[in-house]
Amino acid sequence: MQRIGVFICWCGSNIAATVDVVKVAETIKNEPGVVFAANYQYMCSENGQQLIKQAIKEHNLTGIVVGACSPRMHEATFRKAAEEAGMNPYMVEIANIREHCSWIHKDMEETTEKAVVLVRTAIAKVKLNAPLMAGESPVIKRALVIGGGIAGIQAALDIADAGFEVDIVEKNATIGGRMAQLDKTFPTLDCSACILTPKMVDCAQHEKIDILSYSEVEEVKGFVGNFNVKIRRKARYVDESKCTGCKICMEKCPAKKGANEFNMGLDNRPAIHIPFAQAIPNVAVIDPEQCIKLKTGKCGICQKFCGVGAIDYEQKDTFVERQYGAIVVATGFKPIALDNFNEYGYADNKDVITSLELERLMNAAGPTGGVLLRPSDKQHPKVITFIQCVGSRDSSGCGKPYCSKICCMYTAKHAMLIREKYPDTEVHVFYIDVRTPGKNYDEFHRRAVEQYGVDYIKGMVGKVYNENGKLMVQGSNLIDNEQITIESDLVVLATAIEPEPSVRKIATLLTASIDTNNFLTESHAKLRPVESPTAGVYLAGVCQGPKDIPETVSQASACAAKVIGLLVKDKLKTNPCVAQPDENMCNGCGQCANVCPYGAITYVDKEFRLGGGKTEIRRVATVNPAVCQGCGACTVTCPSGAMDLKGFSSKQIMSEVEAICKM
Amino acid sequence: MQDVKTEKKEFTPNIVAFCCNWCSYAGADLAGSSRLSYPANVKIIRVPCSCRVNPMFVLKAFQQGADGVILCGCHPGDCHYVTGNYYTRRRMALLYSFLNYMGIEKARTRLEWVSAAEGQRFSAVMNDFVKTVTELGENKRLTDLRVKEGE
Amino acid sequence: MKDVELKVVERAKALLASGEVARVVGWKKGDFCFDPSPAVFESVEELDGLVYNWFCGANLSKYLIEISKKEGKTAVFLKPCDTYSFNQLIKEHRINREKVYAIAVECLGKLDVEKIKAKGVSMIEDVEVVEKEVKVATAYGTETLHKPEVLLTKCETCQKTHQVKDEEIILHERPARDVDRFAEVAKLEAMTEDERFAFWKEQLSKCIRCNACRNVCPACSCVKCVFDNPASGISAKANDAEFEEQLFHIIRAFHVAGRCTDCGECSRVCPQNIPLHLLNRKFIKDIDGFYGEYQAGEEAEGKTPLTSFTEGDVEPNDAVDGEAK
Amino acid sequence: MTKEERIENLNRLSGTDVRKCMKCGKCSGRCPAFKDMDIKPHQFVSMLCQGKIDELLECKAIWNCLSCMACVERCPRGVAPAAVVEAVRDTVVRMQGKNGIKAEEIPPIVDELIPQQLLVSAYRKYNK
Amino acid sequence: MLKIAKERLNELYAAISNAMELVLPVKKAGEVNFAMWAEGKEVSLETLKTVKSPKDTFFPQSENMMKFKTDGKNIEILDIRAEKAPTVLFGVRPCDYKAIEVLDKVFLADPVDTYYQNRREATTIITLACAKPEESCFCKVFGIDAAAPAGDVATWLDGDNLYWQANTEKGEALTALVKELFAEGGEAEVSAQQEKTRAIVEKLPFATLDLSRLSPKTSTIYSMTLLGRK
Repeated sequence: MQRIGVFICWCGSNIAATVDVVKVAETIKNEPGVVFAANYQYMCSENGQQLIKQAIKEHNLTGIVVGACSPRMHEATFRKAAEEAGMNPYMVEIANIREHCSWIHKDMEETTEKAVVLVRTAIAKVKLNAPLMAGESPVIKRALVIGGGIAGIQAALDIADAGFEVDIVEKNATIGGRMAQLDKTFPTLDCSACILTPKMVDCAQHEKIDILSYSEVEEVKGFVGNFNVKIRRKARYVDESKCTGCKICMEKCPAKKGANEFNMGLDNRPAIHIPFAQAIPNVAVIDPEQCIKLKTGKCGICQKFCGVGAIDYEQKDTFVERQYGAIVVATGFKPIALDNFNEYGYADNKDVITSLELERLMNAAGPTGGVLLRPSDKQHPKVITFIQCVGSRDSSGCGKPYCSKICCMYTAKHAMLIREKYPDTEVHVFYIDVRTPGKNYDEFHRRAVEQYGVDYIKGMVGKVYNENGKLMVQGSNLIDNEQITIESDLVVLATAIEPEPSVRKIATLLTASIDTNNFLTESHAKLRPVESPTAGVYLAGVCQGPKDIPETVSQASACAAKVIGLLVKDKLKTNPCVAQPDENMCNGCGQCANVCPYGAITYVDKEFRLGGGKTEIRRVATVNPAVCQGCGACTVTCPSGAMDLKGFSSKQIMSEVEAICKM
Repeated sequence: MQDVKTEKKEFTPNIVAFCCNWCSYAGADLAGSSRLSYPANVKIIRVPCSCRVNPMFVLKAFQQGADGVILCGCHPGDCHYVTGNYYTRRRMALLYSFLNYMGIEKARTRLEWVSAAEGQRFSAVMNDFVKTVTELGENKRLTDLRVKEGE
Repeated sequence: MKDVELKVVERAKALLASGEVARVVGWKKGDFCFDPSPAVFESVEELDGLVYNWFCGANLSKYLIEISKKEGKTAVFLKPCDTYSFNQLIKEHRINREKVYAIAVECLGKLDVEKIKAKGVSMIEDVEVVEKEVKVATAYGTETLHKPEVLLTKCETCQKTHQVKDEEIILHERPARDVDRFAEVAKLEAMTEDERFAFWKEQLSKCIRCNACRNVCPACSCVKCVFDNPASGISAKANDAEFEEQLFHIIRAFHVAGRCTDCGECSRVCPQNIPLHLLNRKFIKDIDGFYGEYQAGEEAEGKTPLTSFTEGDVEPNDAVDGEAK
Repeated sequence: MTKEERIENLNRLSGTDVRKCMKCGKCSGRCPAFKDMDIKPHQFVSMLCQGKIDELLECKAIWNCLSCMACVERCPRGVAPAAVVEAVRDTVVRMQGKNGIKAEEIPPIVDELIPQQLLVSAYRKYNK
Repeated sequence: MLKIAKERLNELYAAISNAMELVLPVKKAGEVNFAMWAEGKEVSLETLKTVKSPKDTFFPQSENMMKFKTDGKNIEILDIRAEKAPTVLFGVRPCDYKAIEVLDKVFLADPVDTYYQNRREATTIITLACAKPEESCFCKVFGIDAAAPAGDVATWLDGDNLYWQANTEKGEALTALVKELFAEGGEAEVSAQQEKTRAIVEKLPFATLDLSRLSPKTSTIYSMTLLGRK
């Protein structure tokens, strides 16, 4: 006979405030099968769990039900407590009487009645629980980092330093990501390349790190500890092992008209090129849309001049398949397109630029060699106007509803650098709110205002129009309640940022959940910010939400810590709630394999003894418990119900339905 | 709104909600933690994925006296098990249309995609569904009357 | 029709005698001319009892599930509608294709003896059909009936062709016809919810759970049916409450959805004449409407509508009667 | 009509949720009639939000607004200042009991000073 | 022998169902089965055979055997057998009546099935003779006279009247209840119909069914238990 113990938690006042916990415990006491019922302020606390362990031993309970918060919160805690008291951890069921009951209903009588029903449902389920043993699956001691920006580099270095092999898959020809394009970084104003390139070199020289540049993730199979990833090595038309980075081919290449993405298209680059000086790997790449040889078959100059014969026009995309224990997603961000914001005249005026374009203009390796000149006539701009929140905090549908977090700081940085280098330049900043929280951030912004005299105007810009060569920036000055127009030579838009569009594809590959703004959803906003709900997948950098470099680096290291914690283990406990076919009832009809997303179901011919000594060979299904993730799609496709799911069997769910509906 | 305890206990529907563990159950938790209330007669059963819900469960719920059954899952494309909710969508599309063909009011059955971040939407959906089912009144067509009278 | 029968018996005897097949599955003569029943013939002598006449409505493919497991090959006569069920059972690995020799036999529609009797004709001795005329020879003289009025319900809307054949016996070409098999379903869909509920409540309340529909249905051939399995939670032997009547037919229709070839056997064998085919056709009409034309049993491999999907499938809340409302 | 009812009515008439405004001032930044207005577009929204409607009902600005919708078109939070102005104007007209404008009254008062758009919007709203 | 005009049958049904529950062949959605009579239901006595046999009233597919009340851990059982209301089973064909006799041999033999017995005692069976047997009828082989059925009351139906003959006390008791609806007479019409029916039965294909083709073992069982043995 079942001997069930029921523990009702007060959760301080979270439950006890609207649920009469004592009454619940009393009513449950005389439910058939219940031999022990108690209530306590904090079941998840040390002595709460002690109460459980004691009750299990004293009343030799066969199953326990805890009426408390969501199972997603403390199911593991109570299962561990039960296990320590010698009970199979899967004989524990949770009744969610907090999020689904006490927190959302007011009337005491109603919530108490519902709490009783929810606990009774959990009892109905636990009566049909069978003890389950978690299986084990090996952990492959190698990590994959998708994205070679500062987030990916930092995560890779930390993991490699712990002695584990790491592969970095970078979409572009070189690692470095968005940070490589920056000039200076806030709040310390140190040069971006100076702090980034040493880390890039460390990655290249680290024997545990393998950089797969100009490559993309094509396919991901398997699960935590056993990912099987297929990576597409895009054709570079240059042999990485031979190219020494001498750049002769860049000089000789006749097709010079390619837009240089690295400089945001402000200048040109030859078809064969190395993106920037400190590129890692320092190997050229040919742009197939622009190379005359690849398009028309004529030319081939670069091959002639290449001293080491590294150029190979026949190179094709190749595929590499590797196994990994954990995956870090660090796909980074890009500024949003400004097509919905023509009121700022970005499309029709060359001198209306985005902040990232300004970074390139001010960068020594940039198109103007570090001298700030207007893109239109290469003149030195006398009056520069910055416009904040272009596309951010916009819920009208044209832009992004969220605040991009980093624009206030980098605009203050730009303003300060311009005022310092060219003191005669007038700098105005139209802002809604200046958001510079955290250590030394507001002080940084105040220096721009107080020490460098940057003119901050509270109010948004209505429109920017061209009047005989001058850029007229018309906006409102809310403090003086005026509408003002500033004649400017250069207008810089602090554009909103969004995650790399390719992250959507990666999210589907990894079944990582993603929100409507394309940011990957973390497992828990406060308690597990760097993990994806999909086990074994970790999130670093802006792919998880807008953040600046210091936060990105700390998140990358946090991911590394989590990955190391995983790879250190030799074995991982696998989910025991997997599908299980009943061979005597299986028709062998093959429908279940059609719906299994993981290919966990195969068919074998098995001999069955019929009555009277006769036997029969029948085709039956078998499930590989290591591959099956327990989704249950097969159980519904199976008409005879031969396929059932351990831990969520049809009978259990039916009994829950019955308990819920019994008033 | 005046809460009259004395007048005849007017009809409150009994709603069974199947929520998938990864998205809609988390959405329900978020609705809870954000204190977004919805009527108490909605009771939630946790399933690993929306594709685990068998038409038998839906019919069992109606038999045992439920007046409305709602199935919540991840948005298509977000399913933790990659394709689970696509199959759910087809199965429930056919089942709900078939029940309607048998004369069972279509509004008694419902399927909603609720992600882990949509606590607001979860509460709104539940409030709306309870209102719809209350208007429909007690389920007299697909139920086992003996269970109702507590035989 | 007699010429076809002769050819059938002749081929059956030849195949059995030559040892090419170990047994023949066909129809055996009953007590009367209107009640042939499916039978297995294992010797040439027995084949004298083999008939193929206007009342051989039974679909033989389901019997092959067990028979094809036996030693040696089996010959079977398949009407056009039977071949779809045959293909569907091969797709589900229930029949071993190599062990079956399929003979596609001509079919110009089969007659329903209950409809003939309902017209007041009794003591039937023989039936002959010419074009649209049915001549019924009885103890009280010969009656002439109009063929479309006494056809089996499943033959009224049949536009099926042979999907699989190792050999064929077709002496008369069947005139192609254009019939909307969903007319009845559409009529029901047009009714109000209350009318539909009343219609089905009345029809299903007649159900005595004799399981004839389940036992005859090729798609409903589980080794152990969910209604016989106490662990399933919905097992029941009788409809002791109105709900069970609905539950049995809803679950059965759902289990065969996407796999039912609309062969009409369920309605043919129902002792209470419940129009069960209108349930399965509803699923077929919905699947065609939601996910595009699909005829189960046309191919012997590939996925069924319920084990495949597309990104843009219709949402259940607006999916009614084959469209998104 | 009490003040609360008036506020509630204005909110309903404007059909926009003034609490969504994040006070960025873009609407005023785009308003061509900004100079002639005693109460600026962004003030219509914030004052209705705080319930200070007495000044709104007496202000001159409701007659200068051209209904050109420049403010509505680019508001990042989907608020419609012009709709608030229109609601106030509508309330003022209703309070005066004037019953709008007939088609035949328009030709004599048309001249190039009065923007054509003003007449159209007046006709659309006040021809009962 | 009593008789009542066909048109007045409804009054007969109403009278009977005042005193007892009346179960008779009712046509519903195109099929005829035994069901409880109620005003407005389409009674169909002409249909030769109902889909399911009337023996269901004594041995239904499913029936409530007991009720129980639970409060907390203890359970209380309530016996519902005594609640069986007196019933009249009208329109039973001779072959169906034989089926009931076969069941009696099984359920009323020791140990007696009290549920079956409870129902059987509470029920008065009114049989209805056949006028137009069909080709598939084989009642003659089992010694059943289609024209003169047994049962508490035997009835015959022809074009315009229903003829009523009580055979047992139960039959007499029921007849007493509804006597005033009837008129005397009708023996002639009954015997005329009986001649015609017996003539048809002779000509039926299965009139002389040779049971020996069944395996010898089973045929003896048939002959021993069914053919006329009481």
